[in-house]
Amino acid sequence: MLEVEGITVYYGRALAVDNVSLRVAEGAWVALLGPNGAGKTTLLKAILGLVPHRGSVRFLGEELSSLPAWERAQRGLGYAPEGRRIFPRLTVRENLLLGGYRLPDEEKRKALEEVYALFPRLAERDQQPAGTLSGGEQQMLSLGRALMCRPKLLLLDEASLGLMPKVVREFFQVLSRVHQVGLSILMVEQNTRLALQYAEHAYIMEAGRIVLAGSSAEVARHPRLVESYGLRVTVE
Amino acid sequence: MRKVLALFTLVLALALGSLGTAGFSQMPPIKVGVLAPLSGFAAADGKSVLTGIQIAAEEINAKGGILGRRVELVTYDDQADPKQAVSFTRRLIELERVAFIIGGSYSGASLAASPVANEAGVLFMAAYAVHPDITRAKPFAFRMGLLGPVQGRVGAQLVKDLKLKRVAILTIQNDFGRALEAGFREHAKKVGLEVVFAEAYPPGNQNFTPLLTRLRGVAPDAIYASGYYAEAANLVRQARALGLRVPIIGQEGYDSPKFIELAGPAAEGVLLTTTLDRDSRNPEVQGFLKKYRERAGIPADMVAASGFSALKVMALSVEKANRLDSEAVRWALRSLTNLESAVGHIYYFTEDGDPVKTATVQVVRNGEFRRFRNYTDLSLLKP
Amino acid sequence: MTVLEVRNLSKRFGGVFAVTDVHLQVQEGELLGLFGPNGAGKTTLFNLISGTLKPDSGEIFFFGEKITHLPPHVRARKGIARTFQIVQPFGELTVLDNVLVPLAQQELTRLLPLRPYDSLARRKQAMEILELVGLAAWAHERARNLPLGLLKLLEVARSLALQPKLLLLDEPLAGLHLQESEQLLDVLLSLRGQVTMVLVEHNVRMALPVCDRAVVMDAGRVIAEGNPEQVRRDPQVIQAYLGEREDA
Amino acid sequence: MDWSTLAALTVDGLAVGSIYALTAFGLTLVYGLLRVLHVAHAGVYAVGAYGGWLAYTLTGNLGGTIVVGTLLAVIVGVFLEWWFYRPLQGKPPLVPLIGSIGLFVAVGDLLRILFGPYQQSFPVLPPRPILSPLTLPQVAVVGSTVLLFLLVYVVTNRTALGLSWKAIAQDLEMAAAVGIPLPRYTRMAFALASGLAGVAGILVGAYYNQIYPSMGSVPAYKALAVVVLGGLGNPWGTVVAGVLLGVIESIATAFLGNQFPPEGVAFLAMILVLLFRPQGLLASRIQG
Amino acid sequence: MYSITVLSLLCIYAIVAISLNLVTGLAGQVTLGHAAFFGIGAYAVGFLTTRGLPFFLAWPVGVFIAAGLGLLLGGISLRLREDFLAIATIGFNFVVVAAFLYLPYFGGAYGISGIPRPLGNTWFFLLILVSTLAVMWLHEHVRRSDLGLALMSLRESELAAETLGVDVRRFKITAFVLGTGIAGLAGGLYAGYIGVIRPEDFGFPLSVTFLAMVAVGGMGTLWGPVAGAFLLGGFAQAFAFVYNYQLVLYGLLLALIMRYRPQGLLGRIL
Repeated sequence: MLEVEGITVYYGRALAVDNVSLRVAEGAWVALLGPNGAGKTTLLKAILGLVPHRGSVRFLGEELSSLPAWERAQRGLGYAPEGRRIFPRLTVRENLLLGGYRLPDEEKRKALEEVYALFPRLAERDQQPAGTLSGGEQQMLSLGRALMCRPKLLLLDEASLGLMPKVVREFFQVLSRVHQVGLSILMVEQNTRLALQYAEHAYIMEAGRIVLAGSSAEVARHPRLVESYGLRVTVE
Repeated sequence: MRKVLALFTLVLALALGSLGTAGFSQMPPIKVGVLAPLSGFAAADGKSVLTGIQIAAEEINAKGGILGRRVELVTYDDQADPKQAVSFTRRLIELERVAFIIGGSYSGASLAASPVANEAGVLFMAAYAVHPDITRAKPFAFRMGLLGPVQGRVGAQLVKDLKLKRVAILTIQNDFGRALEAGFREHAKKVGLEVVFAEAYPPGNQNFTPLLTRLRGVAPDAIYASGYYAEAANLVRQARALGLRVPIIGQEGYDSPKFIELAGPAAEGVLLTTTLDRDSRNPEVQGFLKKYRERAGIPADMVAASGFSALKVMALSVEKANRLDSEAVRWALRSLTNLESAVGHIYYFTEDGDPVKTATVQVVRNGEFRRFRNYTDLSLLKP
Repeated sequence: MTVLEVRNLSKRFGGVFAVTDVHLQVQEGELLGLFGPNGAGKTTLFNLISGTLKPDSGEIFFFGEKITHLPPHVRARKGIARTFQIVQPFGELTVLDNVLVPLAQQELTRLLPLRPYDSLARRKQAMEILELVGLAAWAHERARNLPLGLLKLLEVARSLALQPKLLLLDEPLAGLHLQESEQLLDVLLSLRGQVTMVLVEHNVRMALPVCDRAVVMDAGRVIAEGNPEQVRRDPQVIQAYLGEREDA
Repeated sequence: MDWSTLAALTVDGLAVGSIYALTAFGLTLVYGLLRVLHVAHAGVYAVGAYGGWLAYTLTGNLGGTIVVGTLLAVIVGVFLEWWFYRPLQGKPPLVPLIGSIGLFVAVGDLLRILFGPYQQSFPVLPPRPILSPLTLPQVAVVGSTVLLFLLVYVVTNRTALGLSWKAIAQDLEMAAAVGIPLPRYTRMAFALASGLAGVAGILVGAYYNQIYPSMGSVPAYKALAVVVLGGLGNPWGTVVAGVLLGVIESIATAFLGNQFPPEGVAFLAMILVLLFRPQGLLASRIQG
Repeated sequence: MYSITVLSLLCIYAIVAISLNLVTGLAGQVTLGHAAFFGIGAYAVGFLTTRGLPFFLAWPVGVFIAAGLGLLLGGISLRLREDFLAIATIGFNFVVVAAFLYLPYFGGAYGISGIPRPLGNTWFFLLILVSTLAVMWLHEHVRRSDLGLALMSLRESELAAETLGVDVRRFKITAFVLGTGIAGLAGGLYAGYIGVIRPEDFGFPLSVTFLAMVAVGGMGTLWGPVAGAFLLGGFAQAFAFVYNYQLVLYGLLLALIMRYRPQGLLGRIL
């Protein structure tokens, strides 16, 4: 459903993403792993059109690379960015409604109910400014906002960062529920173990390039995985 | 972009460098320099004064010009800015070689221009600027309008003659207003008026209700309020809306048909000290009023009349001197006496170059300026 | 001799602890590695040491002198230099002029330092530093025209020009290609022994082996400390990097 | 001073403050979205006034006056967004600021060239007392301001458009990522801002019965002060600040006169606010 | 004399533009209140010379007072950034103009007129010319000195500058003091040149003009501000032949240059 070909991103003179290609099949859950500074976030932003890039982004058979970010989003890309980036001075409800920006009112209301069903905590905080939520709640809001537009593909960036382990696990469980309903996922994740456990496919990025790709099981077994972080696999 | 810059430099260089050479026919026109604020905040007065001067030039040319030569106006827009006024004055003198300059601008610009002209020995006639220093100790600088303090005195005399005593002063916070206030206070003291309220307001002010509300509290017999017609219109409108029925006395700043238009019915009964007497039987005045209306489509104001008279008086002086030499013209001008101008009867010009002339009090009646009375008392009118 | 000592240092951002009760000692001449996954608080710790952030509690000593509340430029003059994770070049200045800024610090204490900034002696000094890091060929290029790898080298060069007693390196390798990383590491290794260094790095694989000692942080706390090989096999460290196991 | 005087002054201040609020609202809205100080906004205000006046002198129709003036202001405002501000996004704030001042000068002078330098009377609202101390112009100005801001409130708080503006102001990138078409929405913000400025221009012209080419000069900088007092980029803070400033000015002028330089005092206050409460005087209580 | 008159004013403008460039172009602190310091220099000279003090004694006093108030504004600048600083400097300008208007002894709305010119026309022009050259030299000298390097470093990145030993606060203030002092110097010359000064001559619009000169010419360079000063300062003279359209053209010029060449005519930055 998503085919990325030869994406290259420069920040000024600095090459951040170097000729990267990847694909996400319909209904798949793909993890994008690797050390910090490898260019994962930049790659997601390029797919969304938030940074200028070269290369092609095909989504559902349509070429997106010449479209501005908002038009790409309207094609069905949901995005939960690194650091949540919720609108802090808007209420929880307003944040979610913005997520469902392109839907007609009727649909929007339905989507809101669905998100609230998924995250009852958010429903309780309906009228609260989003900036006052806890870290975990903000992450849920960020995900909920991304789900509001009924995306066909969800792009998640470091969603578990800074959350308590229990909350991280809850988060993955919620994610797996929406995945089962038919949502495709491309996630950048530092919690490699959980990511590989849930995702079907994985890419490892290092220094702007993909260095390893395969099924999660293959990647998880591959020594390159741990090595990409500079660590050594220990015998347990 | 560099090309644009180069082009600009070229234009500037041409303007700076080409010293104009005038001699091309046997009877070259007499060039008259005009400085007026044609754009910027004072553009309205700039337009009026220029129109007045143009009418004077046409009139003069129709009668054969000055010394048999045609009058040609060279106009520059000084935006009422002293910096521009200085440069343009030099330009008029040196590049355009004008015979003399009519200063149709406000006090700031005229204050900067008159020393330059004076230094160069070129006559400078300020049409309506009120600042005393424009002419003070400058043999070649003259003025057509009433000095601010003189007009202030006339205002105080008017209050006295109306048999009113307690007076409130509202002053526009610039040289014009301050000059009027000084004259008014001086004479008020002399004739025993009581100033019960005094406030200033910034130029361009539109909302007078707060000040007037407090003013109403002291219940004066009259209000002496300086300002230009735009401010004045709001002032009288809001005063009347607040129920202040006492006489309001303005001055030449009010003297514009625009005042009546903007103030509407509230203008009725407002008195103003000025120099353009619409009811004068003097053909000079009536002729001007008629021509101005024909040309501009609106009735004339004091500023236009001052510009008109300034050029007429200069032309007269040149004719009298019978040559263009500044020194000679200056003496001719100084020796003019009992002259009927569009802006009053001029008795003579003082040593400083200021006119001693009649003042008129106009009143707004049925939407028109009408003569209320004229002041001809020399002890009052001498600077 | 202890160059730097950090005691009980804590810093919160809007209720969230970025650095929690951190103790740290850096010995003269050593190359200390500071590791940890994203969000561990390493950069915050650097900001606290270099003075661009003020701690909520705790103390910082530099050669035994308390510097907790000194402004950054005073710390810099005392010999604490740092590089930035997100490079901060003086973009419109040339590479050479970038290095001349710290070289001018002596002069900059005068009321009106009006001597030419590029005196021959100083240019020579700057060029030597640029030679050292391999940027000499770029000396007259505007900094903003340099690729990231060279900008990282420039950051190091600028820091060296302060003649620091302690050099804080914030992810110098992040975003670099292998070749660039190696070049930079070579430069750092050549300084070893001359300058005390603390190296924050995500690229554990490249950085860990060169360290004398390593400290690992996770979620604002120090979770491991020791020689590189110990740290590398520490299950707590691996767990911090790969994330918790579902069955844990 | 007695209560009725105070009431009269308050009403007067409310009328003046309403106009400040109408003008400054657009400025703050634009700043929130594009982070530029849109000085030419005061030019748009003058254009609105002239448009209204032209329609009034040609047709004598009050409704047409407002429609034409507002429409003209909107066209000019949206044009400026399209031609000037949008292409300069991302440039240092100084660049659009200087250009904007140039545009303001040009617009004012163009009005002079087209319509002459004289003040024009605009007698739509004769100063008739309605119910002491209220006069017709005061009621008209305050009334239409309240109505307009009710409308604006509905737009900003009850529609997707308003919500999107808030989102853009808080996080431009994320706003794009959720699918909000930025150019179209900032253009609509310019349309609203310019429309309000146009109405403000008409109201001022009618309230004081005069319009003139340089009528934007005072609002040009006064609105800046209002915007800062209200917290740069905080629309409702700006509205409150504008109305408050009007009332305080009115009462302070009445009691203290102009013994102290009014502008000097106002701007001194503004500097102090900037130094000690840069989020604006009212920022904590009123959420944008 | 006409050329000298125009050139004198353009040179005075150039001095102000260069002084503003020290603050805004080199140190990166945007100020929209520079006319206030120009005015302070002018008022000092106007006030003192009309009371009998020789120009050459009054002139340095003006420089000193302007620099002193520049110190104050520099202190304010430490707390404010970007738009907030720019707006605060606008406020500063209004406060200073109000002080000219309301403080006794400054002539109120009359301003001060009859300010004596210290030298003959030609000699005075030479004084202005020499001052301009001196300020140009100073600008270049500062730019090439440690001070200049420190100012540029804080413009480029305050964070990096302070961690490399540059006392950012002190150098921001230094930039303001230097820039405002030189503006005061230009103001003193202006008072002698024009002979009449009034509060409104030093208002916010003039500050805008000064900043526009720097921006239009190109920030951070020497010739940019000079070119800007000559272009905008000479505009009215060059386009006097279309006097009715002069102002609208001026406004459009500003807008067009910013729109199509945002770095200024001779600028490279951006």
